[in-house]
Amino acid sequence: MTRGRSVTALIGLVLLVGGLAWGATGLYGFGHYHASYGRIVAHASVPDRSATNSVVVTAFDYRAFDTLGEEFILFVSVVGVLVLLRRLRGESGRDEENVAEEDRRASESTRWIGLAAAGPLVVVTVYIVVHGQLTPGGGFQGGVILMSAIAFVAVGGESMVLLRLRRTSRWVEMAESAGAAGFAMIGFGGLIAAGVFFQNFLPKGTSGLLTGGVIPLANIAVGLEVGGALLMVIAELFDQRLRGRRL
Amino acid sequence: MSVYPYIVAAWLLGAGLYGVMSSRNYVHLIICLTVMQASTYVLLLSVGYVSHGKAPIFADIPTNSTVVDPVVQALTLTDVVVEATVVALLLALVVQANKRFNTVDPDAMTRMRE
Amino acid sequence: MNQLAPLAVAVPLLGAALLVLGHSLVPRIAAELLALGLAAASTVMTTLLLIHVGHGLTIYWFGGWHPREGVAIGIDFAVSAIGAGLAAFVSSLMVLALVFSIRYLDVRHPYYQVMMLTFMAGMVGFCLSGDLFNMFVMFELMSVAAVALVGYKISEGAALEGGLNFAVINTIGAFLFLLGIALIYAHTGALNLGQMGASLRRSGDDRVVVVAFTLIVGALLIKAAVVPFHFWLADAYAVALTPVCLLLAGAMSELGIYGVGQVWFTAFQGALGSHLHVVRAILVGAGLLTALWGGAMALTEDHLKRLLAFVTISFVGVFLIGVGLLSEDGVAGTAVYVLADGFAKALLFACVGILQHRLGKVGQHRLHGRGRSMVATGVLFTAGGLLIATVPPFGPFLGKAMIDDAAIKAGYGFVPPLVALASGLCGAAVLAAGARVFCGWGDPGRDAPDLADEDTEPETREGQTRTPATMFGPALVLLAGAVACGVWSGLPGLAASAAHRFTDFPGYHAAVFGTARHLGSVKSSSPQWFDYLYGAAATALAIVLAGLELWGERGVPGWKRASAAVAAAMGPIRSLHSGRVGDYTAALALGIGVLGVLLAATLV
Amino acid sequence: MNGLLAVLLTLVGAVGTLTVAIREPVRQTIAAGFLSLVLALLFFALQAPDVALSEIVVGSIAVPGMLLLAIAKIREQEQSADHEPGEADRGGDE
Repeated sequence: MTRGRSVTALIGLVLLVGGLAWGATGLYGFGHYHASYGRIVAHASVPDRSATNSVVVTAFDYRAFDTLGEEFILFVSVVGVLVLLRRLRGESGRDEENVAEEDRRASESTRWIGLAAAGPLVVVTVYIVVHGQLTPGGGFQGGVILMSAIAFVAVGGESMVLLRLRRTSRWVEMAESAGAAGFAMIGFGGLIAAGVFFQNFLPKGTSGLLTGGVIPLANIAVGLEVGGALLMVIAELFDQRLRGRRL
Repeated sequence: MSVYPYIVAAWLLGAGLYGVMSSRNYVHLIICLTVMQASTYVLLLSVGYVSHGKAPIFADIPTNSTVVDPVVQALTLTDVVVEATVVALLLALVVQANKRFNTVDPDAMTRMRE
Repeated sequence: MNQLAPLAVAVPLLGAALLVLGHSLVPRIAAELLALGLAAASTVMTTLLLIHVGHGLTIYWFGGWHPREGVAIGIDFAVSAIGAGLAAFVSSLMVLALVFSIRYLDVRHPYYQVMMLTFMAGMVGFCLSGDLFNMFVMFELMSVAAVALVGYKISEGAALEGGLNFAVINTIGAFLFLLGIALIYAHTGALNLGQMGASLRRSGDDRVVVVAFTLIVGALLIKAAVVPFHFWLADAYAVALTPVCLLLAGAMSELGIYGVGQVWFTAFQGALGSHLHVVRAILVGAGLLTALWGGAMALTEDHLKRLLAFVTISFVGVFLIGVGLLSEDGVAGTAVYVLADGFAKALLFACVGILQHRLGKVGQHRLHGRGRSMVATGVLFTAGGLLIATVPPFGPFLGKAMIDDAAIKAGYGFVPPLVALASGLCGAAVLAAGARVFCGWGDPGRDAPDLADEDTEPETREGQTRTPATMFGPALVLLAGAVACGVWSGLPGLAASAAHRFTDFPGYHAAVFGTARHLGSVKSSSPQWFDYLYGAAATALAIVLAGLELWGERGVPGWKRASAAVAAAMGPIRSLHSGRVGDYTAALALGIGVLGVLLAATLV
Repeated sequence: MNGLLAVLLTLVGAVGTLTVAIREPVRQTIAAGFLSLVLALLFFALQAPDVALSEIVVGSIAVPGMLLLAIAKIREQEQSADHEPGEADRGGDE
């Protein structure tokens, strides 16, 4: 750091950290939250939606529009990554030798271990996604676990699987954008069926998996979107590794 | 002691910010940003905490129990997604910048000016 | 009619997702037309909303979650005339930008269109939202899209550097915003701006409110690029594709200022209203500093896009003065000024885009005299320069006159001459650049060859002999817009009534929580004689300074020494724009810290 | 506030500081993953299991994965830059 930056940084840090601490300590003590918003939402989620997980109800129903924005933040960042990592003229491609070399790295046995780990993870994913409105978890967490399931296979199979993935990334991309579009469609569904954007248009049910109105649908859409998005990013970054390797 | 979480949040902000200012490696800088983001998680969740409150999930507890605020948790969920997107975008930019400049040092990438 | 509020955001988003879904089926031309159609649809919807809203406020509760027991449990769009007007302006700029980019080589369909649509949806959502956290989400949505759009030209190092600086600084801004939201949510128990305002009105000020206000306003000022948070803007706007610049400079910077006004008049006014004069002094001071800093930097800049970026910064300063007066008149003036000036800046960027298309360069000394054959573009560029120098009686003049009057009313008689000086500096920078490029006046290439050009790659198949209609047309429309803002006599009245609504918290709260309340009528001011004087003076200053820039060394004795002294004085300021993100972050931390200390001093 | 929360908060602060202090990218990535883990424990203690689950999967799996891939790419680039100095991969779009 240059001297000027150090001095500025020091004063700035002291003021900012001190200021935040000073302001926050003016709040009620830790553990004394008392505002009505949280209480109303927490105790309304069961009567309103027969859904026991009020965090998921808040995210996907009371404040669904925030989540729509959030899904599209993810969506556009993946598009951004695709664009920023696009191949330029003169950039070496995914050569067959590279593929072969990467392939040799992965031994047969680790590949099978990866595949073996992936199976249970997929089951866990499905469980987490469909129980989102009832117990901790939901589309978001499930989506990331789905991504990591495939990453497990990738660790086992090293590049082979990811390369195949790159080749089939069209499908991943479609799943991802279908998830994003699906979540938006839930909003439109409310508009068409009930007259208000994001209004619930399915019965809230009584107990079990089919409760929470549109929330299970939202969970599935978000799971697709999140899993697909992270997979695209990982695959793109992996593809970068293979590119430009031309010693 | 009742303000300790707020102090930790302020500390994390400062630590991450110091890292960003002093960083000589963009990968390091990005990780420092995630540390700063941890400060927002800690602050959000601690302002919504209720002493002896339960998680706001009524699967196993009666519907009239005292629970912590679900709203801040929903906000934090959104925040976590933002973390992933910011890291992804910045890494993409850094990987490309490394191709152009052959460096990931933010202070060495000053080709716009002489 | 109320349904248009969510649709203006959701339709472009859904369209963007479907464009990626149907990726391989959609040829470029279809992607372009679809994006254009969606942007046009948003324009129509927001315009209809604007007409429908009139003097009132349209409230839309997502999911039908109306407030319970006076507590907002869902998210609302609270559409005011100012918000809807800004949204309509943003989406119409997007239509023009998309038309402008039809001839661009470099665009990757449909990803480019998808990013543009998402960018627009974020901006429109930000303008319409009545919920603080939702404003944050929309703010992030537009930032993420904008980062990718700024770093788009990955073959240029400068674009990547600009994108990185933009991303890091704005991400830090987002964290500060979120910390502020956490504090104010804890304090008021509300995310809805109306409910928050009511709660703050009851509780009054304390340190939580002051710190939360500092963090939230600081984050918005980072987005708006107010000195000392402005460093990223010059790096980013200089390298973005020209159609993206149209939107960045014409609309995104203004949104930060709009956000400041929105959170002040709805939420924080209630608690900090008793310290109004302090807040006003801080905001107007920061605005003046920004206006002059941007103007001075613009004059020293060779790279045309960087020059325009500094003009943008300078005008953000003027917007901040207008909103920072925290009065109805100030807001009305800013509304007119944002509209007119947004058109003028976008026009200038469009002209630079045309130059780049025809000649493949953006450094003014490199381009010296090479634009002689491009008469029409030269005329447009010069007109843009005169407009931003606030030549009476066109749009920017009218807006500035209204801000000046508001400043005088607030007792800030020193503001109008300083704003005129800033406008003069910006105008001079643009006019001198125009004279060099389009007329070949002044000394050719006396400066060292600029590095900027070596790094700037063509965005289109350059060396064209004629300007395509898809580029010239939008430029013409932008000029017409800027001119019309001044000529249309109904505008000040509309702006005044919109500002009346924007600043009226009891009315806002009543509308959000469902109790109707009628508003009295307002009368608007028209420019006074001295406003014409200031306008004329700024224009004259711009022309004289531009002349001195071009011929001062030969024609005016002593000018050489004077300009050398000014250049020496500007040296340290120029070197602050180092391009190093660490420096920018340090300046950011210091700026927020000082803002906080100044505000906290009001409590003692 | 109970002792568990105090310990976890202290741990979060310490690991956060450590993450900033480590300057070597791979080790730092591991520290960041560990920070996420500690954060997730804290969130469980703060009665936020949903957030904790997200933080584990994002902070300890997705983000470190991206970071490690990017670091590998950057290292490779540095190695190849030793062999052929100058700017690699210049050019317009395909």
